[in-house]
Amino acid sequence: MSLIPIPEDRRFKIKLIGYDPGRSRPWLERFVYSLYVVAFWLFVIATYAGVPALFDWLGWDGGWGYVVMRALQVVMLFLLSAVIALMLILALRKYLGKVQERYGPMHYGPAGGIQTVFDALKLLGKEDFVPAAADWLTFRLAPAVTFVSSFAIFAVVPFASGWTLADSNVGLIYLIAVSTLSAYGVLLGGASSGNKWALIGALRAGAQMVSYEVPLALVFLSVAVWSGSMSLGKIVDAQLGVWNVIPLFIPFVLYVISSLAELKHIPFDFPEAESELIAGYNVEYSGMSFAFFFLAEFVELFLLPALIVVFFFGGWHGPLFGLEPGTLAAGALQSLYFSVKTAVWVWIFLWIRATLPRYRDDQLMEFAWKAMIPLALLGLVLAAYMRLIWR
Amino acid sequence: MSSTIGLEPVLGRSDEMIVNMGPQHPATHGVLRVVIGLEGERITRAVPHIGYLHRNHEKIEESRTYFQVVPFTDRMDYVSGTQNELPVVLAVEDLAGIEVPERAKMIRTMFFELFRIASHLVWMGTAMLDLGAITPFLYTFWDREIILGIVERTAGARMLPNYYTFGGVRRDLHPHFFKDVAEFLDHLEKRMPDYEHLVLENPIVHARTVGVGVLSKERAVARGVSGPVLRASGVAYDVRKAFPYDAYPEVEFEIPTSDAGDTYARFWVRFQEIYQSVKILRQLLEKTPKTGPFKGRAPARLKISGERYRAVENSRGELGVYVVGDGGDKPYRIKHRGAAFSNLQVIPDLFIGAKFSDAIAILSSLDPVFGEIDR
Amino acid sequence: MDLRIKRERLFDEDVYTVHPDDYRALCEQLKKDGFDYPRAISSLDMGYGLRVVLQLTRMSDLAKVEVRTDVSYDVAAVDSVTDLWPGVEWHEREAYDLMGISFRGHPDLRRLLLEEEWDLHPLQKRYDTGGYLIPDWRPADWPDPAPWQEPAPSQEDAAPEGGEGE
Amino acid sequence: MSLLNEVWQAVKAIGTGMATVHKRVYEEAPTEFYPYVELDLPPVSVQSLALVENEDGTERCIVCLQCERACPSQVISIERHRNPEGKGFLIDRFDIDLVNCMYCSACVEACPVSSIVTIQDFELSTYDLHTLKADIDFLHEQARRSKKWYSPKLGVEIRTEDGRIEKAPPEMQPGGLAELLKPAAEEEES
Repeated sequence: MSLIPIPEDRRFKIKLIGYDPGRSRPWLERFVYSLYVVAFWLFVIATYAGVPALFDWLGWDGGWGYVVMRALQVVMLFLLSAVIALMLILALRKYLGKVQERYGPMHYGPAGGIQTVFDALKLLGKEDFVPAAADWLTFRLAPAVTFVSSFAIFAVVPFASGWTLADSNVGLIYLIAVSTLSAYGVLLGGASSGNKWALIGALRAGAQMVSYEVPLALVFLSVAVWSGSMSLGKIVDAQLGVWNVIPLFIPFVLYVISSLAELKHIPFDFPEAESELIAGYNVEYSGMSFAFFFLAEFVELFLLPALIVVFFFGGWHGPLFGLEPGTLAAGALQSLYFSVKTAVWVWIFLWIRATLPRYRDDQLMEFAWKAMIPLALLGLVLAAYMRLIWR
Repeated sequence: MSSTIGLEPVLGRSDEMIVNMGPQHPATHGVLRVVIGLEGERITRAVPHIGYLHRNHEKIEESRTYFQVVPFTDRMDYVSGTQNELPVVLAVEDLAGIEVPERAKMIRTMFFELFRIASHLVWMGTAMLDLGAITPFLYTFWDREIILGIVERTAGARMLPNYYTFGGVRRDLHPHFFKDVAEFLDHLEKRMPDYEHLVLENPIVHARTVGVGVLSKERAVARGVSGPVLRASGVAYDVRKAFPYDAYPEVEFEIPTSDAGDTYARFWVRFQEIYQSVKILRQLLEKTPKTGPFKGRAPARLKISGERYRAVENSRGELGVYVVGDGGDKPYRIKHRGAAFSNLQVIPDLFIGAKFSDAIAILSSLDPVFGEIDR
Repeated sequence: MDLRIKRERLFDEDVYTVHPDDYRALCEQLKKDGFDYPRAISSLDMGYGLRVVLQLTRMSDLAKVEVRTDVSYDVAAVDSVTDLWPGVEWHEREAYDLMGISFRGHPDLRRLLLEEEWDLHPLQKRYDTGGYLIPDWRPADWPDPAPWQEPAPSQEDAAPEGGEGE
Repeated sequence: MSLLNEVWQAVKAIGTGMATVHKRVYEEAPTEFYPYVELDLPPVSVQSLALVENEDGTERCIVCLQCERACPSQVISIERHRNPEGKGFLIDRFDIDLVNCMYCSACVEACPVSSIVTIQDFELSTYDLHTLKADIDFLHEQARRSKKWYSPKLGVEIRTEDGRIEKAPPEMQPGGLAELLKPAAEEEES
């Protein structure tokens, strides 16, 4: 008889969870993704309104109670960042799929909705491997440095009026200090891997950081000069009439470009550059260490567009329909405005990622030093001048 | 084997880092290994190594009959399918004196140009992938898929069809072939502006490729490069015009050349070649008779003596073959002259002094296919 | 200059069969005649010896020329022409690798496709497809007359004139 | 001014590129859901090999060894013995190593009786390559399961519902152009 036992019906039929051939049920896709958005929104409301209200109700609003409340908010934000990462990874894959005339994840969950959860589980189950040539401690610490510094930006981001962990009056300086640290994580991770490609990636990360940090700081400065404050809440408050994007157009453009560089996003993804350096700084990482680099990247992909919205697009401002600012309903509405504006910017970033090829690292440096810094200085002078005239 | 053959560390140069690019590297289009000396991002030395896909086709083909040689040649430049079969077929036809009907010549030429478009589409996608843009890769592969579908309907296989034979082609065209090709050409002409927007007009592509990896005219000729790489350096050498074969004397087309010789010029020339192929295909669609002989009279057992070098212009340049027959039904010796094989020799010329990122762009503009280089 | 050479016309190519000692001189002559484009170096096992086949094109008028030279198995070496046409570098290395012909003066004569440790040249007819020595294989006798012609003493200018165009 | 123009051109080109990319979001993806949707392969598509039997179940193959001689990869091995009653040969063994086969269909072209054919069935994935050394039962099984097959001598043949073997209509044939054009030419004449 035949050597292979051939089943009657060879066309194997796999029944997967919620398999959907894509074209037939687009509403399902939209429903699943809106669930993510609702989850995100509820998380925001629970973190900034729910937790304080809970502690208020319990009467623990002073002394240690305050510390515990803040700690609980941080834990909530960590969960929120996980939700954001799951959402954005799925959004990236689905959007790239749509743009590239394919479907993206389809099989796990309705319309591929929980594919990223499975991916995260897979990464959890993988061996976390440290190469023999690597410096153990630095290699282990680098993903944590990257993630923590990305995550720390959350502290000053206002989701609605008063909905922020710390509306510090040196918020901008804090931002510069913290966001620069994430490049250090990349640098240390690449340099400690004991791999030449990772080392080149780390060198590129360092060179890139030197080139975009200066215009970034100058942009922050012009925003501070124009708004008259370094507190992010006050910067948003100052945009009640007209959004900063109109008076501060030059700094806005420069900020978008620097954000792309800070994100290591496609026109400027030199440290990673998979077609040149294979995977750059994270070539030796696996398992959860790799997942933390990934998580940091996607948390930043949310936070940097969020900062664009805070600085230039009026933050959480929007029509309140007579609601009293400061109430729960107004806060929820404001955070919704903020989220929608951020989502638009995330989409633009993904769109850029889908379109553009990679720049060259020395060209970015040249661009930064020869074009962006003079322009940023110009923007700063203009901002100061306009401030003198109009305010 | 030492890991740095041909590139030993120089004493007293502690600032040079020696990197193995390949054989497993996303930008080497297969199994090229280039040992690179890096000074920061600048390449100081580069030594290419090939042979990781070597199968010694030439020895195997000595023990096969002429008819059995043809499917083996398919496996050389696997991106451009039937183009590899043609030099062997032409050389053997010359030696055996086999007449080819006009219609068969036209069918061959149509397949040849279809595969040129397919190969250039693959190049476009992979080159943009090397430059960091993911999306054009998917677009070009979808369009190439249409070509492969057309080929499959007639020839039975998609990439390696084994379609040409001595005296013509193996099968007659599928009834819908003319309609399919005409539809595809319309579709491609609609798509080409998209590709121009994404590749040629993109300012980042400009920044990455203009003035990068300049190959001078004299150097290009002396290095024996051919195809788009040679024409981008300003030499209007095209085997289709220089030593015409098949139906090329009957169609009108131009040889696009550029004097710049840089990576961008090589990109540009390939784009223009797609337009020229479309032009050729449109002419052939009109000229080719709908019915008629597709195969000439060829003996069932070919016995050949003599030697013959025949070359065709495939997607990468001059693909030649040197066939020696000793009067038996098996070739005494077959030597393949791979186009990408010769083109790849310019790696040290172009790499040294360039940035590492430039090296990736230059390599993608050379468009190597390792099945043909290593054979 | 007297070259031991035989000239033929085969299809659309000029074919020069030359003594290995005169190979380099002929190539220099051809280079002077304007043959600037190296197409390929092929190698052949003739049964009595090894043959190098160099194919050249002149870009100006597309004249094609083929230079052949036969060497014996014992002294399988000719002069390298890499300095005249850098494009034959890999072709010469390939001929050395697969056929075992050494090229004197080649800048970097290493194996191209096979590993350095490989100790046979697989395209030689003494090896079968599996790479084993064929036991009863013996080299044939050197052909008589030799593939090239001795220069006639009366002829003053036996040097090739390159393509037909000049 | 030229600098401004250059910047404007660059911005315009990037904008055009992004618009080009985004245009595709609204186009339907040509993806085929392969395991769930049966692929529509052309009848001449070479995916695997099969040995066709006659309608009455007798062997079509005459064991002439032409395919074995034609095979470039030398993956066909046949053993035969002379038919004790009547003419011709009978098959002892007919093996094709489908792993090393390169699907050039040279054997199909060599076959004088169109017994060895190409079929469109390609789902032979296995964890053990040795199982792909197809013997004669396997090859017959492949032919029985497939509804259409191709060989140059007889063209595309189809198996009807009741098990009969018929020649496929001209639009399924690789060279069916002449037959397709025939009625049109007749109409023009009349």
